[in-house]
Amino acid sequence: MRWPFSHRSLGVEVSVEIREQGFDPYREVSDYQQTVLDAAGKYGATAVFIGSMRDINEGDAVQAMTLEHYPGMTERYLEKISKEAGQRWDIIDSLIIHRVGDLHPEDPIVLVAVWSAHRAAAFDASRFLMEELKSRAPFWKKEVLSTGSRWVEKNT
Amino acid sequence: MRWPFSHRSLGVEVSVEIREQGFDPYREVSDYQQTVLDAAGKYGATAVFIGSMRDINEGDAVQAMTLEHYPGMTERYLEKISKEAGQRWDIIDSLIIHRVGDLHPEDPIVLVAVWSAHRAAAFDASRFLMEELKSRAPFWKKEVLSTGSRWVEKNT
Amino acid sequence: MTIAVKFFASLREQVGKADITLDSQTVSSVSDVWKLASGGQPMPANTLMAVNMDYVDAMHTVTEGDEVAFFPPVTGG
Amino acid sequence: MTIAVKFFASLREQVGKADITLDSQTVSSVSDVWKLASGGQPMPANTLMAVNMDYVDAMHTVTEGDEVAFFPPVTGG
Repeated sequence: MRWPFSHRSLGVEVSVEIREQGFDPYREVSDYQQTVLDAAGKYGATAVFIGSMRDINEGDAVQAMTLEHYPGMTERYLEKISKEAGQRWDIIDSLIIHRVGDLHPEDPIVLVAVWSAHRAAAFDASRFLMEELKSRAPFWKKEVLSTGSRWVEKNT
Repeated sequence: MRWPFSHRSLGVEVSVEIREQGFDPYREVSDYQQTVLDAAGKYGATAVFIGSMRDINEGDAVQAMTLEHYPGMTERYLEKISKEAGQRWDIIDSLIIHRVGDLHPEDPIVLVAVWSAHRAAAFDASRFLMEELKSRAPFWKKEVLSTGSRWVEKNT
Repeated sequence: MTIAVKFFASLREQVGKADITLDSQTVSSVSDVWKLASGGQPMPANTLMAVNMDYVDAMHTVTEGDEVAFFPPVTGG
Repeated sequence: MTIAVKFFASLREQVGKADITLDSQTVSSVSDVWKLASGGQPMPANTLMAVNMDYVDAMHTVTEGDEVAFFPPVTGG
């Protein structure tokens, strides 16, 4: 299954996926829109957010990163916030993809996309999803610096 | 020139373009990121908004649309708001592409993309750009319905 | 004084002109430009005005060589 | 009562365990689970807890077959 945690029969559509390999966020959104989203002509607004790995954090050069997660709970939590967004705003569909495993600078970490008829809902819901994801979804970053590795403690 | 109104030497980078032919917004953002944006590893956040043509407006089925603009003033105004966003938020680059001419339902109308180190600036600036564009940039839509054509009067 | 005047969208259709070049010594404000260029039609209340591609109001003073544009509320994006 | 316990990220390294299955008649709260599973280590103040993948607090009552997880503040996205 391409979208293993998709629930496309519950009113508002939501899809969440944990990805162990690198992904091209623009290709993912484009593919999703063309092959999964069944709403051509219905949405006037698409808001997309991509979080990607920076080569510096808290003043230190970062060489690599390992993203750990709690399998099962992450998907459950991302689905939960996706459905909550669908209840709070008039959206048509949403997609979240989050990387785990070993990453390098420039690699995409997270993709959030929201489709809606009008722009306010897409803007609001995409931001809500990112804020909720960052504050509560069980992912943890460990950075590799030239001097060794460290767990990231602040998620600003 | 691919990005005729790009000003890539004024501190904050901004690019704006009026497009007379259809475009693939995801390919545009991806290409821009790879070929124009010189900041790989510097941005942790990319916020993208795409406005696309709906097949219904104010309760009526819309068959086609013509987007008129004020050549020169549109570019000038889009550059102005892009630079203003660069002054208000800590962003690395922004890109605006806006269609003119004849469109059909599903066609992308506008693309706004903002790159920044952290997500708040990208979210804020992309929304600011869309709101400013919608309220002041000199574009006008004329819709073709089954009963004839009409100028769009409300821009919600 | 030569003034280039442009009308856009529904206003272009309403006035029946897209571009017109005025050569007049009597116009001093954007409002005067409208009167002369439109042939004395009343200006719709929500008309937007620009001089040399910057938004202005109807009282703005025009000078030789200005480009003055009139258009309805914008609907892009 | 059988309880599956998981530790993640820095807490996993600190406790030195990833997974442990408890079989005890004396645990009743998540706090009790921590004490037994961690070998009596003090729980860091910012520890997050989940039972069956839902967030709970330390006073939450555990029941047979629960999966209890302990982890530090999350840093995804």
